[in-house]
Amino acid sequence: MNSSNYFSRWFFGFIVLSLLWLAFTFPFSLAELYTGLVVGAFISLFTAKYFEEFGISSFAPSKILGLLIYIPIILWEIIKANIEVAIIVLSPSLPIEPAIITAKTKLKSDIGKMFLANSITLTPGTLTVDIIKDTYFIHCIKIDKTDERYATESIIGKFEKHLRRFVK
Amino acid sequence: MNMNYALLLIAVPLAVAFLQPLFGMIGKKITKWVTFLTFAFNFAYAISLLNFVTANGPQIAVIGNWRPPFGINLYLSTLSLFLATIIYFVGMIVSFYFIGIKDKKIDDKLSLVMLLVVGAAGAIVMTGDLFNMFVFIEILSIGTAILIASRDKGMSYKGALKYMIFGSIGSAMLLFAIGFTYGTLGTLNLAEIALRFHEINPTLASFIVLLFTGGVFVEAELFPFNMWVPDSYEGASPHINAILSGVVSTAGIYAIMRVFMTVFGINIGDKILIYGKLNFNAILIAIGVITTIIGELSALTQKDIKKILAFSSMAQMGVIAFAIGIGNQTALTGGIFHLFNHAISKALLFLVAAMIIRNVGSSNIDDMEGFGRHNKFLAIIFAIGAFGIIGIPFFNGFWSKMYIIDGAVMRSTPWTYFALSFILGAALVEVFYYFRIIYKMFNDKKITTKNRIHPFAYISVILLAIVVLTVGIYPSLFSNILNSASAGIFDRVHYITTVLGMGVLR
Amino acid sequence: MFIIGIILITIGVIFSTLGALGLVRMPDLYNRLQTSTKATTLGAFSTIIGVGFLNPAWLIKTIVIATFILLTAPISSHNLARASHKWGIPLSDKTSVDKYDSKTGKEE
Amino acid sequence: MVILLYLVVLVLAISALCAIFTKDLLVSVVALGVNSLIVSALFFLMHAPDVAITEAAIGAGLSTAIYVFAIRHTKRQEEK
Amino acid sequence: MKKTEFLTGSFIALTLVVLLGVFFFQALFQPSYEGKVMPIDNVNLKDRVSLHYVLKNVNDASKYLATNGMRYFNNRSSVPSKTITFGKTKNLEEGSANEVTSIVVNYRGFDTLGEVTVLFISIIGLTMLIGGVKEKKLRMPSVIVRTGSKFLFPFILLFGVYIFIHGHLTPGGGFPGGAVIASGFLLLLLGLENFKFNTTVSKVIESLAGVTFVGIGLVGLFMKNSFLANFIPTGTIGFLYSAGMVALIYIVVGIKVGAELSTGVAELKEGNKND
Amino acid sequence: MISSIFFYSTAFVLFLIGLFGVLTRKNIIKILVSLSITETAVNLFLVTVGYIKNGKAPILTNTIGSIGMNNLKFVDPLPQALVLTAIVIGLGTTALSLVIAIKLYKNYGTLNITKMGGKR
Amino acid sequence: MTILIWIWSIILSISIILVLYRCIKGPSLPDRVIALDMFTTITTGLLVLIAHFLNNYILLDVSLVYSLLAFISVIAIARYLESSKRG
Repeated sequence: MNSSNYFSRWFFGFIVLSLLWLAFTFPFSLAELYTGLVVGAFISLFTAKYFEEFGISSFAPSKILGLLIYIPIILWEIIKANIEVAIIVLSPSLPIEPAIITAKTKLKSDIGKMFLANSITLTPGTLTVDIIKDTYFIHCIKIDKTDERYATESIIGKFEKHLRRFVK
Repeated sequence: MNMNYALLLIAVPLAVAFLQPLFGMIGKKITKWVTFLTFAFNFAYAISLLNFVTANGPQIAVIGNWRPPFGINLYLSTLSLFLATIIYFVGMIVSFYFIGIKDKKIDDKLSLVMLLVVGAAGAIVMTGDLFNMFVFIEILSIGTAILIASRDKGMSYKGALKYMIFGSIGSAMLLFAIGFTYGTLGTLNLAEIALRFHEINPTLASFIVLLFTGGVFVEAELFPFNMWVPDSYEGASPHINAILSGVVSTAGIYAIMRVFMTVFGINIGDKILIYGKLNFNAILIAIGVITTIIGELSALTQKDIKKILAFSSMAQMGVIAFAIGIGNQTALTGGIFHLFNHAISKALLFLVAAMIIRNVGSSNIDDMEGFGRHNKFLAIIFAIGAFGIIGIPFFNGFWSKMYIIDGAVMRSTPWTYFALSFILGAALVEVFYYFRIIYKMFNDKKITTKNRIHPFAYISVILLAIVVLTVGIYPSLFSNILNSASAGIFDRVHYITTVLGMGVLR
Repeated sequence: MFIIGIILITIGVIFSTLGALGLVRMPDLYNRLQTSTKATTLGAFSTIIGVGFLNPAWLIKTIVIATFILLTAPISSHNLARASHKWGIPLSDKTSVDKYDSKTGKEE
Repeated sequence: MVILLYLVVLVLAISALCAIFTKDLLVSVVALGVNSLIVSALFFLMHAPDVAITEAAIGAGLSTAIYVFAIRHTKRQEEK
Repeated sequence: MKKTEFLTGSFIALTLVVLLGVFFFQALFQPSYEGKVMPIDNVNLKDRVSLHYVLKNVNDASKYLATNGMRYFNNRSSVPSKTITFGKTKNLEEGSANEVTSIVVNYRGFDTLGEVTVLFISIIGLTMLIGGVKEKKLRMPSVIVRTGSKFLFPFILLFGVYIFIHGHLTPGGGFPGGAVIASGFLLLLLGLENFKFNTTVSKVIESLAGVTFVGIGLVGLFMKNSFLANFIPTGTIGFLYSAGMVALIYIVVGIKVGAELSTGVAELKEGNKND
Repeated sequence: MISSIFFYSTAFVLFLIGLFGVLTRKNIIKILVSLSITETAVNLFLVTVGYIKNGKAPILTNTIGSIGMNNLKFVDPLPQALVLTAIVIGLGTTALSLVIAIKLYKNYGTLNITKMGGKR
Repeated sequence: MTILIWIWSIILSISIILVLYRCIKGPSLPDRVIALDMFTTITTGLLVLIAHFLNNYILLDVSLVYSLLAFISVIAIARYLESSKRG
């Protein structure tokens, strides 16, 4: 699990928390910067053990780029799926065919699984009920085939390949 | 003498209480000693302040350098410091007794809570700000609930829960009263409220008084809000009961006296009309009489010594409320004196009862039959305490009750005589049931005892008994303090000018 | 900026209401979770970002708020779905397959 | 805005009544959570952000959790 | 039999409640005599003592009161005051931009000390009484909840610290900040199956923070001759490093409240078999 | 904005609902919930005491700029300070009462206050 | 702008009414919890909107609290539910 040493994780936390502090106290001033650095270093000291999988290597440009690409993709998926669900809700006959199906992922790390599950949950129409090892149990509001391979491709596939750019 | 240093009376218990968990890690015994020493310091300091104040007149202490009515201030008059001295004295004795009893695991926390309860009671009698009083009343009531529950029996939790529920409703009503007061007058300082309370519309004013009643009657064990008394006293350990009746109800009665008489100005001179018909003095007298009658009659039917003492304590509160309701200076002097006597004698009675219960192994008075033969000393001390409460001549309760009767006769309306007859009748009932306990104790019967009693317990009880006897023989010991205390209650002008500065009334 | 903001807020408000409508109309708990919480999440998200567009100085903070919503909302709704399934809330009659049910026994 | 305000107060009253009259204690706690949340929003509307922030963190967050833990140690249904 | 008893009980309670409600509304809306009533919609800050808290001229007001006496109460607004500008006005008697904070911590700081004590005593009581209650284990959390709580915990902690450090500039302060920190620990308690909250450390932190609060007060007493008096320069209003001891006290309060509430929540969840 | 009569009425109604619950409910936790509602109502009342129509939140910011005797824009901050205290006190009370309720349940096996007879 | 405010508040009112309906009727406890969750999400958006109308930047802190903390109570109840028997 511990892919990076303590210092590296501490440094990651330090940078991220300091940046977040600057976002909290938006109109920039030097006093805020100093305070943010101190507070970030201090909190990161205690919480570094919770930054599994992260470290200095997380700041590699390819990973950040991956994250930046991923955000618009997930937003677009959310909007698309929301419109689909809106149509279902508004139609008087309520055309739903719910089912709980399984799908398999290739992601290894917990944090990757969490991001994937959250992405699935955020797109309406699909909802992660549980994860056992690498099997996702997904509740779908409208599904044609309950086949596992189909589900893996259609639901997980579209997020997974982008996610793998920045998490394992 | 710089009066701002009087804050140490409140700050030191708080600081020590915050440190108490650290002491608890070193050893449980240390926490008990620290508690005792803190009370001893407070007691000594309060006495020195009391001397100063009696000589030089009331003083104020300001907090944060903000002068009243803008900041919070302490009002150090003879009355407040006298009551604070009583409170710290009772706390000191009980914590000394507490050192003696066997160690339990929770003792470090218990001594912490005791420290905070007594400290908060001391703060209530000194503060000069309405909301600050509320905050400290909350500390007092939460701490008291913890103390009640600490015996870890079903009964004690029931008592604590009842107390919590009544306390919460009371504090909600108190907050409403604070809201109304602030909304109309725009201030929370007691002196400024006293100065301008007559400006409030009478309907609203009487409503504020009613709501305030709900808040403080819980602590003072007075009629509509005293349903918690029997359960809580029965559930709690007896030495905790000494704090309950000696400290908590003292603080509650002080709040009634100060806020009702000085601040709201409800006395014979200018009465507040409640919806145009009733006057509040009469209500207070009625409440006092009802509380006394209920207390004494229920005590008569009980077998459990803790419950008997609890109902008796409720009845004494009724007597004091009656004295406040009478409203002239003689009666009020008697009331304050009786508060003192009650605190000391009840603490004595509860501590002795604790020792007896520990010795006999039961709190039923039937099981105590023959205890006096076995341990004459304790039984005599119990008798001294009981005589003090009843008011046998040449014991302390006698003098205070004489003052109250004197005041009631001076008022001389048929309504007062009528009420007084009830109080006297109730006192007779009291004589009856106390003598029943004493008679049973000196009955001839073999008794087996279980536990040894620590010498510390004897020392604390003897100290209290000495105070009871001394005050009984020299009742004039405190007379100048008592007179200036009761005069301070009536002298609203002096109160206002002391707090707000001399030039205010120009 | 102003127009974008107003459009975003309108979208957000409408999606919130659609989510609420879904909450009322859907036959069983899981479908309600599906439509309601997530639609509302998008609603809140775009409302917040829309406000950020109306006052550009607020944009960074609104993005922070919206990000936190996106991070927290799915966790709670996932946990709720799992809990209800373990607790035994039935699925609606329309459900065709329930592969989770057989597995849960093995896990314990 | 005014409509919203009336509605908020309606929700407040209904959730309070629901908290008192339901048999299931957890439902009662949920209703209390809704109540806290809405009151917090009302504080916000009354220009009291400090109070709103405290009520949101304490009333709606911690309080609910404390109640849930307490119910977990006791019994969920109110007995007759 | 039972039912009628219940109905009568409810009826009596209802009557009582309705009566109290009538009193409320009569006291508020239908005053029958002359005199001040609760202001409805016409609240004027100039009638209230908080005028001086807002304008930060309490010292001037006390001087005015001492010289003019009763005239002050008739017209509070005659006290001299100056206009306070954000980011410009310097060295006021009290320097925090958030008026609520300035009242809570500075003008009425003693109340806050009492409030901290209330929380302290109730948590002490909680830890004392919870002894003998066994923990009821929660089921294994799913991967999502476990990872999610680990991931969010640092951010929640940072946000809590932000709230109490910025107590004098933005809404919030020590109490909500502490509650947010406690919520972070609550999340860990719920989300991680083997998370043990270290109550000993939190007790030490809590004690030291409490003593520091009283200690700040005592420093005021010895340096400025009054308990809880401000002994640090107040700076320019609206800046981070301003408001004197307000920020200091709020940091102490935040840490203390956070430690306390986390202890309380942890004890309530886990019970305490030993004591 | 809206008149403060509205808020006063809400607070009172909420208080009365809570009080009714305290008086009639038998279950301890239900009573505590009712007490929480009462506390909320009191807080609402206190905030309303300081509410001013068209006021502003009592925090000096860039957008408000400056404040003086002639442009008092704030609502009354003091009641809000009181409410902060009251909320925290309410939390402490609630936590302690709940622990007492748990212990009562352990001792008597029920949460109904009318069934808690006898000494244990 | 005023018209827009009216439209928005009417639409939001409808959604609040719908959620309230589910909160009252909700056959089982989780339904009500969903309603609680939804109330928090809607309120977060609403608070940001109100902060805009009051034109006060620092009020955003309150909705930040909502967005970070409100889900904890839902998780507490859900964790309770999944480790206890129904009934």
